[in-house]
Amino acid sequence: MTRSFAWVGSWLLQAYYMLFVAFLVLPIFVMILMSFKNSEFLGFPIKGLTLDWYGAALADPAILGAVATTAFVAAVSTLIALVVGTWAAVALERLQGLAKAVAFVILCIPLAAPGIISAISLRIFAFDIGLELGVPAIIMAHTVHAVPFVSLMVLARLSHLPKSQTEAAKDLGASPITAFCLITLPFLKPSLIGASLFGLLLSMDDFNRSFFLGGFEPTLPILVFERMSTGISPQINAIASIVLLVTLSMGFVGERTLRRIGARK
Amino acid sequence: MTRSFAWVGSWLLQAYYMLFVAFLVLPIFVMILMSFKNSEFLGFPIKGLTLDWYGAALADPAILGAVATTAFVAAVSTLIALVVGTWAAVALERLQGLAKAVAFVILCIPLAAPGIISAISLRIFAFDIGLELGVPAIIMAHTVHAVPFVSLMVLARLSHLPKSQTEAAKDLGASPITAFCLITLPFLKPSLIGASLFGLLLSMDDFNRSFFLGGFEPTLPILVFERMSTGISPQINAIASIVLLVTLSMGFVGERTLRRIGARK
Amino acid sequence: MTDICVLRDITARYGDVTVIDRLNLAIPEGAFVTLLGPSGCGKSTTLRMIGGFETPAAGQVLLAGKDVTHVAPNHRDTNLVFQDYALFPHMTVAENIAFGLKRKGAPRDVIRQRVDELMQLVRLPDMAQRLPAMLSGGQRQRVALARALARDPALLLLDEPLGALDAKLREEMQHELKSLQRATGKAFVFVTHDQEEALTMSDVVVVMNKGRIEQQGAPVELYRDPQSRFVASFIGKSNFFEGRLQEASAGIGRVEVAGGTLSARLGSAPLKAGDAVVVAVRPEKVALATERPQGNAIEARLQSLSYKGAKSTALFADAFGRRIEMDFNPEERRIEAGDSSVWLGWQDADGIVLAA
Amino acid sequence: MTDICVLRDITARYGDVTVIDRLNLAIPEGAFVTLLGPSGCGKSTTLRMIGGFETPAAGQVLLAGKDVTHVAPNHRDTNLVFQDYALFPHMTVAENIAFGLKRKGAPRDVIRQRVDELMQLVRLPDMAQRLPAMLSGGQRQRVALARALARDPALLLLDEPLGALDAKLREEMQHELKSLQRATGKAFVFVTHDQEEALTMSDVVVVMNKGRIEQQGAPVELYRDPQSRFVASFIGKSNFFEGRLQEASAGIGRVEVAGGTLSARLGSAPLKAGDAVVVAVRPEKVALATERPQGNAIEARLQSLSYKGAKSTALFADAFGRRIEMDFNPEERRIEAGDSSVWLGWQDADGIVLAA
Repeated sequence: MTRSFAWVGSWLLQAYYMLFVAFLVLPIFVMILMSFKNSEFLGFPIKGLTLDWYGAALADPAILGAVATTAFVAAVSTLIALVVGTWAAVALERLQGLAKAVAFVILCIPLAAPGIISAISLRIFAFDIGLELGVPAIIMAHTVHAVPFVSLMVLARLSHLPKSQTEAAKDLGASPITAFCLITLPFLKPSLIGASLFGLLLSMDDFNRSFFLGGFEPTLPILVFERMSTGISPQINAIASIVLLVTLSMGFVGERTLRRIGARK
Repeated sequence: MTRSFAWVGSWLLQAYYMLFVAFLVLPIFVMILMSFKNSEFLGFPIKGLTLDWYGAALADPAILGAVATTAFVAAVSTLIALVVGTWAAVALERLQGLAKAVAFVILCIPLAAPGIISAISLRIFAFDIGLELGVPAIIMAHTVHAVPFVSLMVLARLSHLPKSQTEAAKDLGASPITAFCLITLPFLKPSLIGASLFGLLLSMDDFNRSFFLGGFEPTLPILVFERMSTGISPQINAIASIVLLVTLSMGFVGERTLRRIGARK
Repeated sequence: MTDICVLRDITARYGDVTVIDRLNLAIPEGAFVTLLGPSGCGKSTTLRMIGGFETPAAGQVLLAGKDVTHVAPNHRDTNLVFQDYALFPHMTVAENIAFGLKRKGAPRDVIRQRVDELMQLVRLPDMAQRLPAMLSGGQRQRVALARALARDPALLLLDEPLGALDAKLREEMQHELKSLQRATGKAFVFVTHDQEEALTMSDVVVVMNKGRIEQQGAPVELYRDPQSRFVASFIGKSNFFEGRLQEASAGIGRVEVAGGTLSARLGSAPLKAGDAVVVAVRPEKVALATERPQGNAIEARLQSLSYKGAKSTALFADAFGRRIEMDFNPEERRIEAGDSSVWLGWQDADGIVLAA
Repeated sequence: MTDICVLRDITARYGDVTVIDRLNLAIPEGAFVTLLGPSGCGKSTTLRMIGGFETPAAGQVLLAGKDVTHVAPNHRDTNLVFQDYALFPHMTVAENIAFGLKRKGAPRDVIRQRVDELMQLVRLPDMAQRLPAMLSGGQRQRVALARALARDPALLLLDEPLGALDAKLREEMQHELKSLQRATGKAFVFVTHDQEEALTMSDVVVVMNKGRIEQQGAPVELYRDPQSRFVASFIGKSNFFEGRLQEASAGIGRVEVAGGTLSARLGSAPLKAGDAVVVAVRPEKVALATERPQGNAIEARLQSLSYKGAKSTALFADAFGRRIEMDFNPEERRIEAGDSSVWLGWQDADGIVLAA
């Protein structure tokens, strides 16, 4: 008796849970649905489906230009952040005591700053160092934003590298630099892949920094935002759905890759 | 000989590192500095300092109203997300195999969605369910956004709760519910504190969702954004500096609290 | 002596895997019973079924004569000392011990008195207000014991509670556990994979393997008369000689092995001429001679010698690739490394014939 | 025999804590030397100073006659088998073993041949293309050995390499390590906290405590003639009787203890009448009698008995609160639990007088 009650309870709990989880993704699902609806009105009922909004979006030169800008900014800023962030992490790991704690806190401050505050400060900074608004300024901003993430991800893994690994390499005749390249870097690979993906996503999805540091070449989020000033349209839904798909795929592929690497270890 | 070379190398590395880390926080430092400058021009040289911009900011009823709205939205959405997110995590932990994996992926999708995409989908959703733009819609959006974070943080800690803990409680006569309240909840305390803080920060710093779901009562980031349309002013810097200070303090206090709890275990 | 707990035809499965296969076991009142076996043999699962943490797929669990097969742990009159102790980290020692009493709704001063009493019993006074994190391994162990005894259970279950302690502390706790069991007069069911621990502490040792009971009995019985090859190798060490039973008479079997014939006591399992068997001989029963001895004799060469202080072990190999271990007292005999072959022998009564 | 490695007046500090205090040690060529001691005694630090991973605050490390005190590990002719093996997880077994040879710039076919040879030596053929994660604990251990031997070091260092293995595998690897050492003819310096392991494998055991060497010698010497209370209790077990030396003559000391006088051999340290001393007696040397025996005699009562198969241990307590352990063969003697007091005795030569 007690058991069947428990069973019903557990079943109900799971059903509720499914409903609730559905609620979390429902908005996204509705948005994707509306991008296929053959009407400008973004509500129910749906009377017919069409791919026209996607066709229109992909034929729009402004959108294609924004995609190119977004990809360029993301690739360059991630690459710089990867090198600088890894180097900073390795340097931080070598520090001791108070110096380490201070360096760590300083590294965390840009992380904790709200997006819009960070954007304002970067804009003032760009102005003060004479960097004009536009793609280079956006890259600067995205890099500065991504470095702490890269560093923290590298640091997290670096702290799991047994000291004996690099010691063994040196014991077997490797110089410190050889040991770093042959042992430490391969060990960091999952972090580096994860950090790259995260950096790309961070840059592609960024609104605040791209908005306040951008010139006349908008990134995709900025373009979407500008188009929204005339109201949400199915075409925006189509762009948004594509961006979402790309983002999720990157996340998914990244997760799979990391899991595969993890399984080999 | 080799040793003193290594020492110089290590010293240089540390000096470079300090410079670089300084560069990360330099923009923030410049922004704060400019908020004390007695001139509208946000560049160097600085000829005099003043607190006037802070005085003006704190006397502005629009700013005070925005602070109240921000705080209210953050508190309510975090509270709901905390309850719902914990419950979802506990329910997910009880699932097995494929059901667990699917539920987990669904939980992660809203996390991975870019802010502006999420905002668009929530706006369409609010429209479709007949929820008017304004504070309740923002709360809905912030809650939906925060729940996955809460759930993941609770799940991460829940997976470290040895099964023997709740088994021991039951062995000693506790019903499953008593065991949850007396053993599981106290164990989750650090996660719950962390998730609360994170939820508050997430809500306070959010721009996209607040912008697209907001009505006539702006949150602080929206207000700052609107004021920016007339250009950056020292007054905005003052607001931004205050927000930054509050954010960092919350992060710092939270970190300290968690560390103190951790040390007791 | 009546049995406080009886398992009848218990079967347990995880998915498709049968981990316990129709097991029958009786725990006598007041006895220290040890379930001994390698990891995965089902000993912990058996314990957890007595405690109510697993439900058998078939069979019955009787506790003090009542069927408790489907009764939840919080309604069962047993308590378990967990392998990781499972002390509640946010509660003090006193709160941990009081936890079970509070669930019963005992009055405050009764609880306080019982907690004091238990802390005396496990020799942990003055620790009441400490958190578990501030205790040593041995102290945590004692708190876990006191907490499990607090509700005065009919049966105390212990799931490898000494595994996390170092060798010295472990030996000390073995003595303490044994005297605690005598002092309380309660039946203890103790799970371990350590045969020395099992021999040292138990009234009855139940040797398990692959979900079944291989043999049960007093420690001396198990060591002297193992009834299977598994028991002979798991409890203590044995040298094994594989062969075929030639004849069995008057309790002695003659076994044809590679290179000759060996005689040994017959085990209790029925064997007939022609059966594949092994002769098991303890290393400390093997004797060394330079001439071929009367009776059992194996010609072998010394492979290695290891000195262990109170005893030494010599490892020999014979022409058929068998490795034979011999333990001896280094004070009484010296063995020199050398290339010449020697003879190893033993009394008929010191070997035992078991099914292969 | 010359010494391949010599430590001269080595001192090591971590911050303000002196972990090694003016230590002198010589490792003879071709010897199996074990550094034995409790955790924190400085044995690993000593090993790491030989390998170049720590630099002594004072003193010299000589390797094959040359001062290498400040030479980095990659320029030192020693190799270390790490406690966690430190196999490179992203490299195959063959790549791991070849790592040290590649750093030397050896040609490809020389490397391949040497790797094959080493994999034969440690009995791991057919594993060349596996990743370390696919190996068992014992196999990883073997790869670590092969990798450390690949560069043919003057001295092989082993930092508790058997700690992670289970008891059975551990014993097997002890035999293998010993025969590998004989086969290569290299000096091995082995670090362990397990006294049985040290006795079993070593030519020379160096017992360390609190950063200093307590005693060094062959295993038999250390067990039979411990020269300090620490060694007598750390290697094997001993019963201790505290007292004051009355007189010393002809190598035998008479010691006044609570309740009487005991006689025992004198240790090598100089002692004079009136010094505070202990008499140490091994449990297997204690004999039981119902009447007071001649010579050394202690009246005691049985506390507990534990059966261990090949031997049994009886724990006695006397009127002065001393606990006396006695090991005996359960086949030869039975001890029954009882309330009457008994006499424990031993030969003068079986006890040793040590500074308290």
